[in-house]
Amino acid sequence: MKKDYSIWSLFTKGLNYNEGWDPAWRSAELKPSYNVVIVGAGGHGLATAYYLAKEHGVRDIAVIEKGYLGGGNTARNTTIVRSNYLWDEATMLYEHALKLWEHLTEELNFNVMFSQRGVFNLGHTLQDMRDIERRVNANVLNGVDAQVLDAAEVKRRIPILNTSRNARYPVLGASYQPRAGVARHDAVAWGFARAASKYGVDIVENCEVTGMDIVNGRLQGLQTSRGSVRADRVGCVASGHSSVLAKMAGIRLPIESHPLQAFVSESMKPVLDTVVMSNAVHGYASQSDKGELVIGAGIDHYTSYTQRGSPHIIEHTAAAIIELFPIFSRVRMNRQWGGIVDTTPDACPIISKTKVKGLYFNCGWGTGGFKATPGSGNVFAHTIANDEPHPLNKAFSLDRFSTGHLIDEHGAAAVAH
Amino acid sequence: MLEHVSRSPLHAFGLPLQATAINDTRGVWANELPSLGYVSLRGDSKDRTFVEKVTHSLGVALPTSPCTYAGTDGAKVLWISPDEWLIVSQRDRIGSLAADLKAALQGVRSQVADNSGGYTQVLLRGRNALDVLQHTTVYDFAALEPGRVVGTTFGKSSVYAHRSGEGFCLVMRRSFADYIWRYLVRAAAPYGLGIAVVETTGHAALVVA
Amino acid sequence: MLVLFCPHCQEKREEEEFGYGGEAFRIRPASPDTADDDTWADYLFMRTNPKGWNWELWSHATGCRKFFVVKRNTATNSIAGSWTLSDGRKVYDAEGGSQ
Amino acid sequence: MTSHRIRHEKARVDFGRPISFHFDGKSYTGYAGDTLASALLANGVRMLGRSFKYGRPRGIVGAGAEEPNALTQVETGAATIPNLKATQVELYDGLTARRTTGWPALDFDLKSVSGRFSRFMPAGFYYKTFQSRALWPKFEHVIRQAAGYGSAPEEADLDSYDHSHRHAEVVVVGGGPCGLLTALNLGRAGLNVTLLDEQRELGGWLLSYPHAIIDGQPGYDWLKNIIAELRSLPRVQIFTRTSAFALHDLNLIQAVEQLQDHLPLAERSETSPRQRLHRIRASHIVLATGAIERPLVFGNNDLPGILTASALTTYLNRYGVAVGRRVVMQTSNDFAYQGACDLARAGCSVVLADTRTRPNTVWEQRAHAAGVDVRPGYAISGALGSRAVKAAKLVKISADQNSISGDGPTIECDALGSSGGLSPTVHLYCHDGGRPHWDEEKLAFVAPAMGRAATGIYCVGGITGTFGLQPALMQAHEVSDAVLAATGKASVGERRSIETDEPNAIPARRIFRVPDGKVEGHGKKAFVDFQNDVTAADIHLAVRENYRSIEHIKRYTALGFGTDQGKLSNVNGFAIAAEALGKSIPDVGTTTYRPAYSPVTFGTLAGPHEGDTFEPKRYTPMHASHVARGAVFENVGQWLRPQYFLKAGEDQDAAIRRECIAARRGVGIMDASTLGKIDLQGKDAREFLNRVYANSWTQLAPGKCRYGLMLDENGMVMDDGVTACISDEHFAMTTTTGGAARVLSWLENWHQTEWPDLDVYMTSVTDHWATAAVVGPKSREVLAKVCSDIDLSPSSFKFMDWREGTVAGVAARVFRISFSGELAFEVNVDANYGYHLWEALLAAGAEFDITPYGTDAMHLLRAEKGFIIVGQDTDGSMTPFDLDMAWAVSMKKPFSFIGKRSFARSDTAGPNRKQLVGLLTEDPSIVLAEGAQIIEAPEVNPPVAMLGHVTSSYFSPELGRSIALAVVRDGIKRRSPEGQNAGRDRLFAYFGGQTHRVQVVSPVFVDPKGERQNA
Repeated sequence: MKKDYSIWSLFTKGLNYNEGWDPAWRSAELKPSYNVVIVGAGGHGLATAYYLAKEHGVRDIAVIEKGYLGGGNTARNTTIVRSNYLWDEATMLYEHALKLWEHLTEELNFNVMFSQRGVFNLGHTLQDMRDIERRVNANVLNGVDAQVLDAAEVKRRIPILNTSRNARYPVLGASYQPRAGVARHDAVAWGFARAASKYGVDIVENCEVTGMDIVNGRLQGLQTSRGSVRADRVGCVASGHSSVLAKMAGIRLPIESHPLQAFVSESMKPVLDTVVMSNAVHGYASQSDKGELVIGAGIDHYTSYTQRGSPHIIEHTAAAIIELFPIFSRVRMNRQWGGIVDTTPDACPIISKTKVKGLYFNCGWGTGGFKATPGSGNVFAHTIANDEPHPLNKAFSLDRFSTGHLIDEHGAAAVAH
Repeated sequence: MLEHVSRSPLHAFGLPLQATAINDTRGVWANELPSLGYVSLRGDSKDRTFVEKVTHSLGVALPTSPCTYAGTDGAKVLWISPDEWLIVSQRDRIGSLAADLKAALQGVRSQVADNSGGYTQVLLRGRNALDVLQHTTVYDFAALEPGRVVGTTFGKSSVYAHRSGEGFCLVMRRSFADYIWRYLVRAAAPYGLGIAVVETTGHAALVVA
Repeated sequence: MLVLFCPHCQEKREEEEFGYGGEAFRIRPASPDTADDDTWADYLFMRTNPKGWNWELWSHATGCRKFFVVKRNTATNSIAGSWTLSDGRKVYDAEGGSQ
Repeated sequence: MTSHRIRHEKARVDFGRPISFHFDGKSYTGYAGDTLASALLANGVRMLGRSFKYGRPRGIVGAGAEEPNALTQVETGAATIPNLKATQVELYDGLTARRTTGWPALDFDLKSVSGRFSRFMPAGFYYKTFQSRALWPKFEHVIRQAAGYGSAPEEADLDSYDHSHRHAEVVVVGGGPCGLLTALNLGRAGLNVTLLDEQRELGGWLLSYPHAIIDGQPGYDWLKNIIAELRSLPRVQIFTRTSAFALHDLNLIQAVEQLQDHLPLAERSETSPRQRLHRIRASHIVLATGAIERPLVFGNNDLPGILTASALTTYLNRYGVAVGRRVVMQTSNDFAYQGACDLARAGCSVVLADTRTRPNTVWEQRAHAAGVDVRPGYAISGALGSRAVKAAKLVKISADQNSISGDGPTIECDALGSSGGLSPTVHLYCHDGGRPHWDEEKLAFVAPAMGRAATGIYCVGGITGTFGLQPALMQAHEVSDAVLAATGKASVGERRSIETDEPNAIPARRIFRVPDGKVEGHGKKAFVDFQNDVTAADIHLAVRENYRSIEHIKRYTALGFGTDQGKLSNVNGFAIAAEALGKSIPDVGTTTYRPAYSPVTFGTLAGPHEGDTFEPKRYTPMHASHVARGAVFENVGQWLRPQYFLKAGEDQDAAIRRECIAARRGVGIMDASTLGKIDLQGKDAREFLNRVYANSWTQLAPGKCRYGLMLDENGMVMDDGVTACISDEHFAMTTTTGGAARVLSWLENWHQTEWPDLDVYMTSVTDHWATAAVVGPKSREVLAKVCSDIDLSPSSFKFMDWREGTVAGVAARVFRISFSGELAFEVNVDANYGYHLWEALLAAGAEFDITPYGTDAMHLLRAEKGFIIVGQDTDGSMTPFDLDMAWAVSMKKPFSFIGKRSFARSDTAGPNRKQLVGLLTEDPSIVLAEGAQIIEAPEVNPPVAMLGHVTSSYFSPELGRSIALAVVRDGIKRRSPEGQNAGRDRLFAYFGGQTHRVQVVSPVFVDPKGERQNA
């Protein structure tokens, strides 16, 4: 792929009043048929199309999107990337993603601003610390960088953290993953869109799926707001709306769609140079390159597709952040928003074939989808191209809910953000 | 029974020693009403036998309208749900009250459980009592009418609350009392908090005002 | 931020008093021991998760501790009503919800 | 120092009350009623910072919440507040503030160097470069240092915050003329009305335009009268300095009230909160939030001294400040005229370029009369100056299209104001899903007057695009009547027509970007969003690069992302994008409006939920005893439990050892009050237990206890505990400490939704009972000293029996159960006597050296016996069979108990499951970490297959060696027979970078036959 973006191109285009820039991606009209149609132009969907084209040689691909590309959870998350999960299956999947993240900027020729500033998962109770020890040991044995830090070491590394023993839930220690970090969420979607487009993928925005044509248990095509389209294979990666799509295929998924809220502070001088997550007090925070504290809240307990939640959740999160960082009490929230997250019973995603031939689902990422973006797209592309799961997503099939082989990241990994 | 060794849930705050007569110098007056007994009663308000037997045993018509309470000088019966009530009485009466109820309800689908160790209540008086409540709970206390009792959240805990004279009574679980009291003290700070003498109002808490 | 009418307390109360209990009227198979794995999984894990009107279970957690049902639109958060479990069941069945 | 102060009687500042304040280390004087911005402008301070990306000099642009530039750091130390807009900071004596940008100095900002290379830094340039993996962290560091405005405090906040929950029939947001009139109409009719206004003073725009005449009254008099009447109405509550910042589902408003920030530091109350968050649930909401004037976009429009026309006017009329004496203004509409007239009358020279070739003749006459030099058909194509505006370049523009039709003069000036029309403040209207619509005549996104009346939301005045005072006030009457009709109230007072002296408005010119005769991007930078340095050219570039959705444009350029949330910039940005896209503005649409309307401190959001009241701390009745005996506490759920009791000279290990030895050899005592306790009564209580527990309860006789495992429907252990049969129809259940509330709700859920016909009721009695566990060989002797009415003899009171009696003079239930494997009695009394019981048992046990012990010793003692702790040895993925507890499952019960069916699934029934075992390290001194992973071989070459993990691990004083519990794949097959330590399977435990050889053994390390507990 030609590297169009560089210091040199900025210089030469700049001399010409920046008039020479090409479109980052091609806007396409929906053709009557495709080899593969991906429903959902978020990070995962665009990555899927990109890897289908790049690694599996699929040439006739469309990504259709009911709104604008990258406008769902890609645009709404708090951008944390890490792979220090508890169970082998999850760890391997997220580590696969993390390895892709580490070269994504160069691969896409688009700076996704992946910043490996490390992630701390705080432990506040003895059980938290047992879980941290368990998870870190598992991570190391799985080849994932992870450390257990005691409270004094955590304090040394994050001086503004409240590690007082008098806190309601004192910090007893943390797990730390140095290679973890954050990325620029919008750039991930744009970067994949641009790269996929270069491979000839059609990206069709404002194109909503309204129905599925299924004959004898085989998917034939889709009905959309821009007309019908035939497709040999359809991969659904529609984050909050997976159940809505599944219903069109007569499928029920083990998914509930909940609001997940987040907020940012006003932009400030650098004060927090890493990512801090705390499950016990329910808050997590990092500071963006622009200087805003980016803060995630817990999910609202009821289901909703409204992309907004209830204010007491935000209020509780603000309280949690002050408990962790007392100096932020006078800092101000600038903007809050909500996304829709698909939650599954075992807090693990579904990347799976379905009972409808030619129809695949990639969903159920709960609060943790962003970090998986390249890995998710990569294994989903494999699954669609080969009609067989990649070894890394074999365990994430739908039939685990019948066999009982749940992966259960709730159990001890706790924070699934 | 052994009142001198009994310790109420707010014992640690030493409130009796701080108590003074209510006057105009403070916006809010509060204190714990200790020495009360509590019985959790469950049964079906649509079951006439149950209602009659309870009414007869207590000498108080069992309140079956949602969010109401009823009582005599000896006992107050708070509606909690269509099949649950909290009976408040003098501590020394509660054993016999529970036993009488239990006996009266033999064979009737019901539950009688002494919960005297499980609850306490706080009386809130003064011109800013309502303001303080508005700082603590989502319920519309301004609209709470006399004779009504509500279960609602209190900070990250919960209370059963009702008006008592010009003030309010908050019934709370023992293990949350410390938190709730601290929360009240904090909320009342801007108005000035006085610790009220409640030797007499302790009995008044049982009066249906 | 929802406000729900508790059919037991007969008052509208703030969301913070309530706990969400998921989709209402999920039917436990009458004889679980003879249900096949997929049937059991469907009961245990699968959800309709509609975008639109949803019959859902709530409990009045800090109030009367009773479970009741609410018909709420998950696309708008507007609420059609609240019922006791038995009353709600009748309305739900009348709407053909159980099919 | 040249004074820009113009003293006039209409000014809302008190010239009799000078105030001294400090900015950037210099002292200045202002007056009571000033904002920091007005006082700085009065003192001739123009430049307040440098821009985010290019380091360009920036000054004050607005006069309120819309201000994008003047972000200041107010006060220092613990009291400091970052990023306050100078336009919203009320001046008080001694106020200290500083700018937040400009490094190393305001005069020389390094970024201004980068500004020279700005053509090479177009929108999104960082996506296109810094792609080296090795160098990116360094680039990122530089980017981060350059970004950001104010600084977070370095100390914890000393102020407090609170919440107030209110319910209102009507909330009126906005205390301008429309809001006031609506509140009055509704208040007069007897409605409960809450009026919120973000400013210090009610009046809104009237405070900036005091010359308005309403019904023959001067505006201020009208204001005074209406406020006085409002204040007299008993059901009307007025909150000023209270910003409604969010509107949530079902008419919930969040508003923040400023209680202290306007006071000198020394006058602030320590007992009152700094800010209060009001959460107001309203039946009806009237949004009278007005509109904000947007500037026009032109070259160098960001120079200090360039403000919105309305801000110039506000500073003059409200604060008595002339930003400049030689003023050039440009407008596309009528709104700028009043300000131009006022400035001219105040002695400024004023040139007003009206982009319309035919201005409103009435206004034109008034302007001429006031001495304003009106230039119809002219526009300002660019400003000149380096650190402040020095001149404006006028051009003639075509009547029919936004292009230059001729040259114009360059006019020297020291202030420049522009008006591109009004943008209604529709933010709140949109927070809960409302969408504004584009009104091509008003050139604005407006909300409908009847808002969403069906749900009780109404809009009035500027927010609806009704910009004239007279029509807006008439609309206030209409909306008032609609609200009254909806509430069934009759209106009071007549709705007569309101007269003002405003000329009838004529249409504005449709212009957003003033042309400079050049292709976009080739001329001087024309800023759309000042805070994020977004230019018109950036928007064009984004569109060229196919960022065509308005959300893409916004995100690519950062348009509207600042702390002003695009109040000045969004509509201009949308319009410029529309032009670049060749679409209409409504086709481009708006971005989504999100709370907060203006920023809110985290402290306010958290309110009382901090410190002692962050979350409940639950204490047992014996807590004071524990504190007195040196307990170190552990959080268990919300409870605080003693973890161990430190004696002088001891460390944690020594304390635990002492406590364990006491329990095993003598007598220990533990506070078990936190266990969940549920009382169950009813004919079907037994059947209910059969359904919710895995084991059978059919045979349990009164006086007996039984341990039970509670499963979820997935077949996994979720809780456990002992349940006692009080009588045939009465049971006392215990649950784990952390699981109590969840279990009660779980049971109620099953009872209410699935089995309402079962005759059983359950009630939490967790708090009613205080529980002291007297544990150890001497426990019987201790108990006997304080209990005379229970026959404690082994033959009469057996293991797993319970008795009712009197202990220490208090009625008690005594359970002979054991979580330690020792002879033990759990004594339960009314919690009011818990302290007494505890002290009495300690006194009675003194001769046996009775030893209080904490959760650490408890955990150790039970682990020696292989007793599980749910949540520590289980993690939601363990069945009873995995725990080798088949004895606690009755597969023959007629009802398919909760979780049973799931056992039959292939994976749950299959081989290779992880099972609970004991582990012994080869080296007995090594205590494995809890959380160590179990592997097959000592080599660690990732990825290494893991067989399980250590769940519990201790050094056992009883055995003089370490022990551990673990879950291990196929563990039961691997382990040695009970009591034998020579394991048949050797594995390795990995933690902390090391592996240790272990043997898999039975989890029961002590007294495998259970002789002690049965003693």
